[in-house]
Amino acid sequence: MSAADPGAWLVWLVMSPLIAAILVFLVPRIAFGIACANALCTTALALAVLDRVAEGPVRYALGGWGAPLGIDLYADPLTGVMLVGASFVLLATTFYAPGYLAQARIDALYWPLVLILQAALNALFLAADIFNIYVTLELLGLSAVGLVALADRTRAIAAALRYLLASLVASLAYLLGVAILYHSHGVLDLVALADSATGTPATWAALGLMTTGLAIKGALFPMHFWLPGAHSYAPAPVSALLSALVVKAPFYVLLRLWLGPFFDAPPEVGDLLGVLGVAAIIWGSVQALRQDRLKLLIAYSTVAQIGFLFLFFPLVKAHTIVQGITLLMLAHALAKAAMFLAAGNIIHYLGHDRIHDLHRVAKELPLTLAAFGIGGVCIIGLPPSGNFIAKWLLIEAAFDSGEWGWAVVVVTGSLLSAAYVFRVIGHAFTLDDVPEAGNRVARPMVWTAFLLSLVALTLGLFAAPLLEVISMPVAGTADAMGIFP
Amino acid sequence: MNVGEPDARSPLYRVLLAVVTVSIFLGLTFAILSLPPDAAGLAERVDAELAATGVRNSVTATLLHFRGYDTLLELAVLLLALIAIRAIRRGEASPPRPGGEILTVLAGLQAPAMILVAGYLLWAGADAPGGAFQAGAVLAAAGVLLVLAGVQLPQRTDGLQFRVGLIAGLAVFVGLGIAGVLASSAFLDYSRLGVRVVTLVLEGGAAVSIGLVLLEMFRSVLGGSRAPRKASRSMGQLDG
Amino acid sequence: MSLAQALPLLILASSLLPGLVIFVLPERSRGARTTLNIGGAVVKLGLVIWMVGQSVQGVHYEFRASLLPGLDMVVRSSALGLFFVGLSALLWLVTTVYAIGYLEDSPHRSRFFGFFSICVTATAGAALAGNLLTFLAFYELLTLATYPLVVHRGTDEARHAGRVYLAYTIGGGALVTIGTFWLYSITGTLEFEPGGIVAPFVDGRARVLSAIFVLLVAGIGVKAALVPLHGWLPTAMIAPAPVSALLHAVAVVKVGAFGLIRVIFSTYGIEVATGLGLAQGLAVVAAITILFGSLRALAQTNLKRLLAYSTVSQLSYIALGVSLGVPVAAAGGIVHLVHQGLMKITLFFVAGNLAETLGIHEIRDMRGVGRRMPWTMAAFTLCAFGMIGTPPMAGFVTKWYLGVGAIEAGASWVVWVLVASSLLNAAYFLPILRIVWFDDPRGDWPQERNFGGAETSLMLLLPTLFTAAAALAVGLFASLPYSPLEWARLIATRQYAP
Amino acid sequence: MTISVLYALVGVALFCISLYSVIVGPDPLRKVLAINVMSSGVFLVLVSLARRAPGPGPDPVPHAMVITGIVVAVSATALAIVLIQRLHTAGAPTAAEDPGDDS
Repeated sequence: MSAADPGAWLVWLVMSPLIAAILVFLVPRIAFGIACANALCTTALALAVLDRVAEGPVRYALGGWGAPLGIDLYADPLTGVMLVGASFVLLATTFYAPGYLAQARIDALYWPLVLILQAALNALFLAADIFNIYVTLELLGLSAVGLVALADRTRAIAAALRYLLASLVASLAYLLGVAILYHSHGVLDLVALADSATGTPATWAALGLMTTGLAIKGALFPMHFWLPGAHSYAPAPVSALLSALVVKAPFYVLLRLWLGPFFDAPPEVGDLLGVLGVAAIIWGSVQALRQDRLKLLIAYSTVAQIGFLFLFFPLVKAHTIVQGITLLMLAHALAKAAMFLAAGNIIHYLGHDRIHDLHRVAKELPLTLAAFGIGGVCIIGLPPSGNFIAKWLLIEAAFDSGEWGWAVVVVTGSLLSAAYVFRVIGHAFTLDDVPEAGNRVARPMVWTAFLLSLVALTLGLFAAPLLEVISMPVAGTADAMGIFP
Repeated sequence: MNVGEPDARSPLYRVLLAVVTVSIFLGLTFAILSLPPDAAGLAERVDAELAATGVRNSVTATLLHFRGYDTLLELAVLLLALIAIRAIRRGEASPPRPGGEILTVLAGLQAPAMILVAGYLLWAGADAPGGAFQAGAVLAAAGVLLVLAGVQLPQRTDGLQFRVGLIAGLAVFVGLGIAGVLASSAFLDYSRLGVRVVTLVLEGGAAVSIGLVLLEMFRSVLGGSRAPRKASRSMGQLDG
Repeated sequence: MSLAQALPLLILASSLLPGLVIFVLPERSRGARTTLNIGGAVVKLGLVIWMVGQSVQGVHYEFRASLLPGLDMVVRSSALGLFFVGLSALLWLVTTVYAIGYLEDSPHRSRFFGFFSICVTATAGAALAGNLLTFLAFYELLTLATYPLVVHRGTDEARHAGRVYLAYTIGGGALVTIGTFWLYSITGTLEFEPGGIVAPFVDGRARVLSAIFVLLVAGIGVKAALVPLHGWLPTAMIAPAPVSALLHAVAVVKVGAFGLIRVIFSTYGIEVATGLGLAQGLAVVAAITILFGSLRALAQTNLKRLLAYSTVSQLSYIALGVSLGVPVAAAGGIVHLVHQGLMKITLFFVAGNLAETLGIHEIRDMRGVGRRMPWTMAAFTLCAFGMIGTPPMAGFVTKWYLGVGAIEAGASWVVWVLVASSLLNAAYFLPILRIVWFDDPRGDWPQERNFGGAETSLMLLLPTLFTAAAALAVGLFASLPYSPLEWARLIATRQYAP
Repeated sequence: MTISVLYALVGVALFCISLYSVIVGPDPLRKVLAINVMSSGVFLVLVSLARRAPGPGPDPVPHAMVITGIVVAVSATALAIVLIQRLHTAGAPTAAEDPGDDS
């Protein structure tokens, strides 16, 4: 296949990190070089795909069999945006990691693990077959657990185990749903399912099982219990990857299912998910306010932000909702990654992340604090951040569907996030500038965090063209996202 | 360490949970009973395309050809799990357990036979039930037997050859996939590579990897794996 | 990009870029920092003057960037916007000079001036904003950029003040945001138009539109310190004097007052606002605020707190003027943007001089200070009389126009409010003037610093005298062409043009 | 109700029972075992219902899925057990260990 064939790009998006992982596993010495090459290559590919899918979705039949017998790779604007976001965050962490790993004495097996994680992410975003999605989910979950456990400390190990068990139960619920769907419709391909899915008991059972499973993996309140530990005790670059990308993946699958086979799901289910989302926003924010460790605060903020994503389900039929949610996923990924990387710098410098002892940070690590602050401003959703546009679209959707209670929720949630973000920044502005210096923070670590936060902040200015791409034929119908080729 | 959030001991909680699970059961039962009595699924399509795969066993055909991509990813899962385990263990090694004289001898006699069986399963897999996974499992079993019997296996589990063995299955899949691309037009499309050969190579690579990885996992759990500490340190320096 | 598009951006950049550069400057490189500060301010003032000159000849400057389908970020030149941006550009230059003198050798100067410049950028942006969304964006940016200035001292007290400030302003921002969303969902546009944009949608939606109006005014009213949303202003007094000047005269409260004008004139349109009885409501709130602020000021013993409450009171003249619904009063309100700015900034400069030179914070310590610092206190006296509203000071002009307008509008009660507040102003300013000029100086000041011959550092004195003179001038020459008053009258009458 | 459906129901029963014990089970090892039983239940549902296909053999696709699923399950179990072992060797988190440090 020629490089011009967009289908080939899809394949390479999965294979490039996988091959890189194999090489790194065989010859550890070249790890960093390989990782950089892969990161740059996948970023280019992702951008190319995003550009291409603007003209319409791309399908690629692996092995030439074609769905429903074979497995297809599928990319539409939603996929494109996710791929681009993932590759950006991974690019940043790739340059960030070496300094951090060296200092925290973290095993170099980080590299193969993180490369497989990327392969799993891309494979999941490109998957169009519900069983294939199951395999990618497992690949993703196990690599994430391995990365968490790299922080070789008992708390981290415990968090990793808890994460693993939760994610296994979730996968099995999902798999049982797949089994029931397959045995009632005889196909695994999302499109074919969306065509043939009807309101049979089997479909609704599958809906329940798969949604629950994915909600556990996506840490929807009250199934978020595994997240704070896993995301806060992991090494900083891993925390960034988990909060920015990994936790979005199951939600992405939910999006696919609810825009496809489950599009006609009873609205009560959607409302229930929305209510849980609201609970997540409030609970997560309140917990974030009560933490005294920076990384735990950021982790709980992720719990809250996931709540915003789940406002998708009650508004699923609204006009601008898909654009809003997609943009929100991207914007949150960038901002949250920046915040975790900044937190990593602070820990690296101070040796701890107790919020009350953040003196000197404003003076000694201005760029890092700026990165955290800008990331926080994005999370709050102030203009011109991408989150602002995204929340604007959410509220618009709420007004369109006449249920503007959800709009109030969005604004309230933003206020709460402002509270915990500035709680941290306030502590960074303190008088006592103790002369004692902390560990020097390597330049790449500072700049990756800072630049990432700038990208997140200015995302809103580029939102218009992005939204042009995301907006698909008839919004509000099952092929709103162009699930149908 | 408790997956459930509230106190799992409180009887009320247990009762509630029991009610929930029972209702889940009832709901799923209803769903399953409502399934159509006979559903073809993809069986006919598989039979129709079977000839094109050069494999007579439809399960093997599905695994290696129709849904080969799944199999590829799942080999990645195996490898990944092993890498993660190594990263976690950082190689606390426990001494090889002393095995009884007779046990050692018998195991030494039995292992070759098992390896032979594995080979047969591999070959037969194309036409009859069997194939890479069964073969790999038997291989691993042979290894496990030897380990338990205290037979000294090569301990350098981080050597290059050994690692090549671990990744063989995945590498073969990816390699042949790309070869398929170059030869004809689609990733994982073997139609122009001589399907029979391809099938064997894939099965062989997969079997070796699966056997080795499973064995490695077992030894890790035993705490028997040596040297990863050294390995991880030698790796640890590279980006220091 | 043509000049017509570039100029508004240049005006923003002229303060933003220096600010960003200053952030990364090391503390000791004072020369570079000062050059950047002054340079940026001068360039901005120049650009603004030029833009004004061109606009008078009918040139229109606008930059537009699409943010969402059907929703743009717009910065453009409009009469009202230029009026405000001109004021802020001028006062920024003065305040910068003053701040350089004031913060001579305090820590974190780079950080301070960095955020200082961003504040002014946000103010200019809000002034030039072409639609409600853009205004909202800069409004929020202003909040964020001011926070580090409020907590600049880093003491617990300062951090507490910062928390209060954020609680009020972010909350207000949220209200404005909801209002904006809601309005957009009805009108489908947020552009600022002379006659307003909601007129076509009034029938049947009166109640909803009133609710939105309340949201917007309540949100913006936080920064405009309308009672009961004024709580943050006295607390924020903890900040250094230049910041107080910035908060009270140049940036924050001014953006609030300006926002109220925008909502009434450019979004709702005065007809609609009066038709729905909203303007009258605002007028009442403003009147209450005027009296309340003055009453609280009476009770203060700390100079800066007294000035803070006097700001609360004075600001509402603006809201009052624009909500009375007749051009004369509107002109009075709009021109008070300038008058209050000049007078109040002078008063805060004076407070700063006293603190820096003699360590005076409390009013009782000011006994006889007039002999120690005659020039400074002369400036203080001028502006105090201005606040009271004695001719020919600027404050008199405002109150005169407001009074005339009130009678035109048939709201004679307003006149009584004006009289009462003038009496109150006199009641809290005159005693100060008495002890300043006629009491014997106490022997020693808390911490006296000596500046050779001069009564204080010239960097502190000259800005004070300049603004005081300006406050006198705009009063004296109010009726000359191109005076702020004429300009304001032009703007006001335009609002009522058919 | 055919025999295959009966098997499927048994699978569902296994799923639910082990779900219960995953949640209440105090000991992580027991949770891991429960999860394995759970997966067996799911696999049982997959293969037994495949029998409903008309024609000579069962539908091969679910069988392929099950084989894949088994391999995944094995890997996950091994990982879980190693984590548990490590937890045991390390003992409970000590107060000295700062969640903030080096993470």
